[in-house]
Amino acid sequence: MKKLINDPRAVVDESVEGFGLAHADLVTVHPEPKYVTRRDAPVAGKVGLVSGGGSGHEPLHAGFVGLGMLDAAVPGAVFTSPTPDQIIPATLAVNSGAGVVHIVKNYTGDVLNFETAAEMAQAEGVEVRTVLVNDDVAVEDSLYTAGRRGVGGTVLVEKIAGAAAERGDDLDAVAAIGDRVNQNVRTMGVALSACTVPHAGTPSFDLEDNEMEIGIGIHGEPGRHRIAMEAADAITDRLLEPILGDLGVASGDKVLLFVNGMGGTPLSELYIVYRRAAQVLAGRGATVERSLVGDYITSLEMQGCSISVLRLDDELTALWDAPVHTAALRWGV
Amino acid sequence: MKKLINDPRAVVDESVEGFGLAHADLVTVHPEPKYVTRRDAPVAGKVGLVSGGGSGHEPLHAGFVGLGMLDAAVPGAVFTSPTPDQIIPATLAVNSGAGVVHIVKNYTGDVLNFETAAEMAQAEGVEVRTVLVNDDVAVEDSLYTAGRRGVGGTVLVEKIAGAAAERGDDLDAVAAIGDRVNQNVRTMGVALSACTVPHAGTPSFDLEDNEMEIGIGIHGEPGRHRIAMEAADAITDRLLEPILGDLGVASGDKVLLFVNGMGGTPLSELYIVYRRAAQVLAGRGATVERSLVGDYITSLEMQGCSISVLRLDDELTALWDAPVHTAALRWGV
Amino acid sequence: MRPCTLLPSAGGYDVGLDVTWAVKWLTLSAQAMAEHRVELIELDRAIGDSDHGENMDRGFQAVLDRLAETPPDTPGAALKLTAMALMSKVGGAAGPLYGTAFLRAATALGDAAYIDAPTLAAALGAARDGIVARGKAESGDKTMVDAWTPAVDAALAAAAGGDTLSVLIAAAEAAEAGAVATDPLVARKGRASYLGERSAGHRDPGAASSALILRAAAGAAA
Amino acid sequence: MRPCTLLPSAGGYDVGLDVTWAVKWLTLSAQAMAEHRVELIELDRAIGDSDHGENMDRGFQAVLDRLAETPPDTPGAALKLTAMALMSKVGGAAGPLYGTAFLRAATALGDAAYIDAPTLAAALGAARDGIVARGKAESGDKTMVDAWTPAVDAALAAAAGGDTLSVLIAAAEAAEAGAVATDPLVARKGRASYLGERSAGHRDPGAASSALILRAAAGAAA
Ligand SMILES: Nc1ncnc2c1ncn2[C@@H]1O[C@H](COP(=O)(O)OP(=O)(O)O)[C@@H](O)[C@H]1O
Ligand SMILES: Nc1ncnc2c1ncn2[C@@H]1O[C@H](COP(=O)(O)OP(=O)(O)O)[C@@H](O)[C@H]1O
Ligand SMILES: [Mg+2]
Ligand SMILES: [Mg+2]
Ligand SMILES: [Mg+2]
Ligand SMILES: [Mg+2]
Repeated sequence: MKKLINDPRAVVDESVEGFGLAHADLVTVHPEPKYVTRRDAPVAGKVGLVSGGGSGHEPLHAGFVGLGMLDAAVPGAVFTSPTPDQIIPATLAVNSGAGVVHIVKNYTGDVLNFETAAEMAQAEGVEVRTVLVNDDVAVEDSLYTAGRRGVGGTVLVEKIAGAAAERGDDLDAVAAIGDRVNQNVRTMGVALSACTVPHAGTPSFDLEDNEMEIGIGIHGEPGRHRIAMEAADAITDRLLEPILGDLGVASGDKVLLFVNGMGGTPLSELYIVYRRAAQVLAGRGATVERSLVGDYITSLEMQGCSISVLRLDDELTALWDAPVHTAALRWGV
Repeated sequence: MKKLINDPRAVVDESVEGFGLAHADLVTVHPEPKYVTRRDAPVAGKVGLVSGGGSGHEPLHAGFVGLGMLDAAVPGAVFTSPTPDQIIPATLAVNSGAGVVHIVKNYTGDVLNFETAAEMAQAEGVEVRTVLVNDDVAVEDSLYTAGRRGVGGTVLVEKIAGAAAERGDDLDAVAAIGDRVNQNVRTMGVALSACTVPHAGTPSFDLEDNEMEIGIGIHGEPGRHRIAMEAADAITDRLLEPILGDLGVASGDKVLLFVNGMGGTPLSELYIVYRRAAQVLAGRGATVERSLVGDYITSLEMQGCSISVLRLDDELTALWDAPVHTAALRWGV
Repeated sequence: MRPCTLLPSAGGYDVGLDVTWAVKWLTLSAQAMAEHRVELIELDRAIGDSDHGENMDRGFQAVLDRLAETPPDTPGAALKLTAMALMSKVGGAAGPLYGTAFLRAATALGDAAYIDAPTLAAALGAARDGIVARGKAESGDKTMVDAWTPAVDAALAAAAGGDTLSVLIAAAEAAEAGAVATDPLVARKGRASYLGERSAGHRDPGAASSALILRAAAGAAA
Repeated sequence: MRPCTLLPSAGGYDVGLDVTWAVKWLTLSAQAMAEHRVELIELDRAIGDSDHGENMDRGFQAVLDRLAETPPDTPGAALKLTAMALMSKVGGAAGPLYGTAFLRAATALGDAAYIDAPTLAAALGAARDGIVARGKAESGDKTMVDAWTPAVDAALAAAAGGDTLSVLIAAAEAAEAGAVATDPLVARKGRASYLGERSAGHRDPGAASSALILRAAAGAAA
């Protein structure tokens, strides 16, 4: 394991501290219990947005704290969901009285910890709604599993729900927009290599030189199928097929196409995947109205990518286009 | 070698095509000879800015084409500088009559190819100035080498000279600003792993599990020294020392601190490096006025980072803050 | 270690368990998590995300810290403190599940200074019920429930005619067997469920840590 | 292969080189680049950026394409076309250097249909001078100049008393020896110079490709 770190157990502390130093104009870092708030939180009259999860997915979530997106991010240990004693003060800190939406990726740990925190925040008088993100089509038999995971779609939910909150939507409306994004987005990922959790020191799984993991999540867990390496176009088709099928993308649909790097893949390769995905979508008669290409929800230094397709309507497009000013996503301001 | 690619020889073509599809609102891709221009080029009355170099450093340079930065980018083969027959039409395409500045990283290949192109463009009636970027303090005996390389500082030169061009500076003024940035920036890099050029198929150098290369460039070439791995803070100190010494950073100086990932390093690790670098600068009495953290000038999937320090003055700060709208850098618009 | 008061139990007179036992249990649990940290990480690496050993180790170190800061008076207080420490330091799925388990057990024990065998078995049952209430897993889903449910069954059976030590030994043995029995199962809850059939052939990390904790409980009483 | 016209040379009558030789030279060069592509990449991997073999192969394939599209009439035209193809397809340091070399050689040959030994040696000298003019490398800097300079010296010496074939053989042998002699050198120009002392112990890739090209020239005349 070779990493630019000091003590493996200090990784999250030091990284979040560095993040706070680099973006002091945008965020405040609260060290103990650890959470990150928008500098001007709570914003009067605005619904607060809180997300969080294990660390190791940077820039998610702290990189999305700021105007038009999250009010607070709660980083857990690497790949470990945060605890209620972090989530509760983060929730209280961003509540202006208009209530708080928790954006939770569907993993048992995240769900349980946010559930507890929501109950306790409610007990303190904060109205909380939860948007559960579960966009991962790689999980097939969701009846017999913990359900579909929250992956790439999370970034889109955070951006669009964040824009709804920023324009002044009330608590239920913000949560409803978040749910709508979640219902209209599907994601699937591939890993060409595993990643190494600092405290573990060994790769999260072993892959032969000619193998890849199809249907990975974002925690370095193995995927659903392990198959022989293929060319980028074939891999892209393999990821896109279940997405388009499950989402029921039809001719005339307008979509946002999001090609996300897992952390160790050159940007140039993401554009090769994007190219093919755009071609396939065009072949189905869908119009790619908006695009996002880059490392936004990662698994440490894992090589690989995920593709997300979000079906757009005019309101979602307008909310996507609305100004955002965070460390990792910025436009219109 | 595992990559999200199709034919190794089609990597640049397909990647740039995908880039063009994803950012059709910003750029036009000219396929043969290959170059990328700002969509609204040439901008009437504005000095044109052209940069280019080998591919494999994405988002550099095409990711920096757009308002307030480059007018054209000329991508060569992977790690191979582009040829005059690409640079010349790119130069002509962005010349509005106000002349064109070539921003050239100091490598023999880039220098020779841009030199030829500049001569021939001049012969076609375009006034060309060249800003040579050579910010790499890892190259020590520059009298006995091809001179210091252009590395991380290139991004800062392109942003700031781009802002000068956008505000209407004339040809000589834009070139002078570019030179001033170059004179005030120093960079040093480290690799924890090599990268693999697609057509080569084997890593660019071999590193043991406990080794790192100090003083690498951006082409997967070995660095100046190979030493045992260290903690992030020690590595940061090792990179920063020659930068601060060479630049002569003094108490009271205002600087921009740029921690750049080489492609395969998690963002969280870059913030660990940033944290230490910011502490060291504060210890010297320097003020970090502006920050940039992320993968901006990369070496494919190499693990590692570079640190750049730019000494700011009020004008450079204002130009840094000026609006920019490119695929990889965007603010104020 | 043994308290000076003897309590009645179904099988005659039993040496009851007190706060000293509880503290020793938690101390031995913390030792077990530290010792088996890498093993639990490895189990989680195979079918999860490589953090279970790290999380449990961090959590029980926090338990030790809090035990030192504010020494509890009763077994129930010790377990409540443990619940709070685990809830706020473990994170992931295991944090809330173990947190709830210890909280329910603490509630079952109330303020009692001494615990007899039936109370002990009932507290273990409450812990298991808490895990099921939070996590909704059934037996055979390849989770920590597959260690806890046989442990509780064995504890209840032992409590009918035995002392607290025999309850804890029965629970530990059953939990260990339950953990081993997760090996062939296909996971239906938690992170391992994403692997589908590929989760078979590996031991569930939470079941393994549960067995360690119950073995520590027996060790503390021995 | 041999033209029917005999030209005078210093040593008597020589079979001069014509456009057929030039085309064959370039064809053999292209073959050599394809065959030695991996070897040149490996040399460049050691002290550079792993692209020299790929660049030269791509460049000479482009030369073949252009030779097929617009067959040249004279040796000079063939070399000029080569210069243009290399300049626009090779990139990197080698592209402009080889481009200039072939352009200067073409200029030295002018419109001549046949080339005698002194003209040939002078053309090789012009190529070398072009490389030096563009790249500013001196002998011993561990660059392609270390293949070209001994080659030109040997060619000039051979031309004084020999035919074109002996000029080319002398040039090829000297270039090969020159390339080998770069092994111990510390690079002072080009990308390898960044390595400082660490560049010693490796052959310069550009010197190696130069030797291959000059060997192809001799092969085409044999
Ligand atoms: N729904 C559930 N019910 C009971 N136990 C569960 C459930 N989900 C997960 N677990 C237990 O949690 C363990 C994983 O814990 P841990 O690795 O710390 O959390 P995470 O999966 O969030 O990384 C599993 O091995 C399993 O025993
Ligand atoms: N200044 C120079 N003068 C002469 N030859 C040079 C010079 N710089 C580099 N070279 C030659 O170019 C070769 C490298 O070519 P290539 O790998 O294609 O380009 P790059 O270094 O740009 O990747 C070196 O091996 C050396 O022979
Ligand atoms: Mg976890
Ligand atoms: Mg090169
Ligand atoms: Mg886990
Ligand atoms: Mg090279």
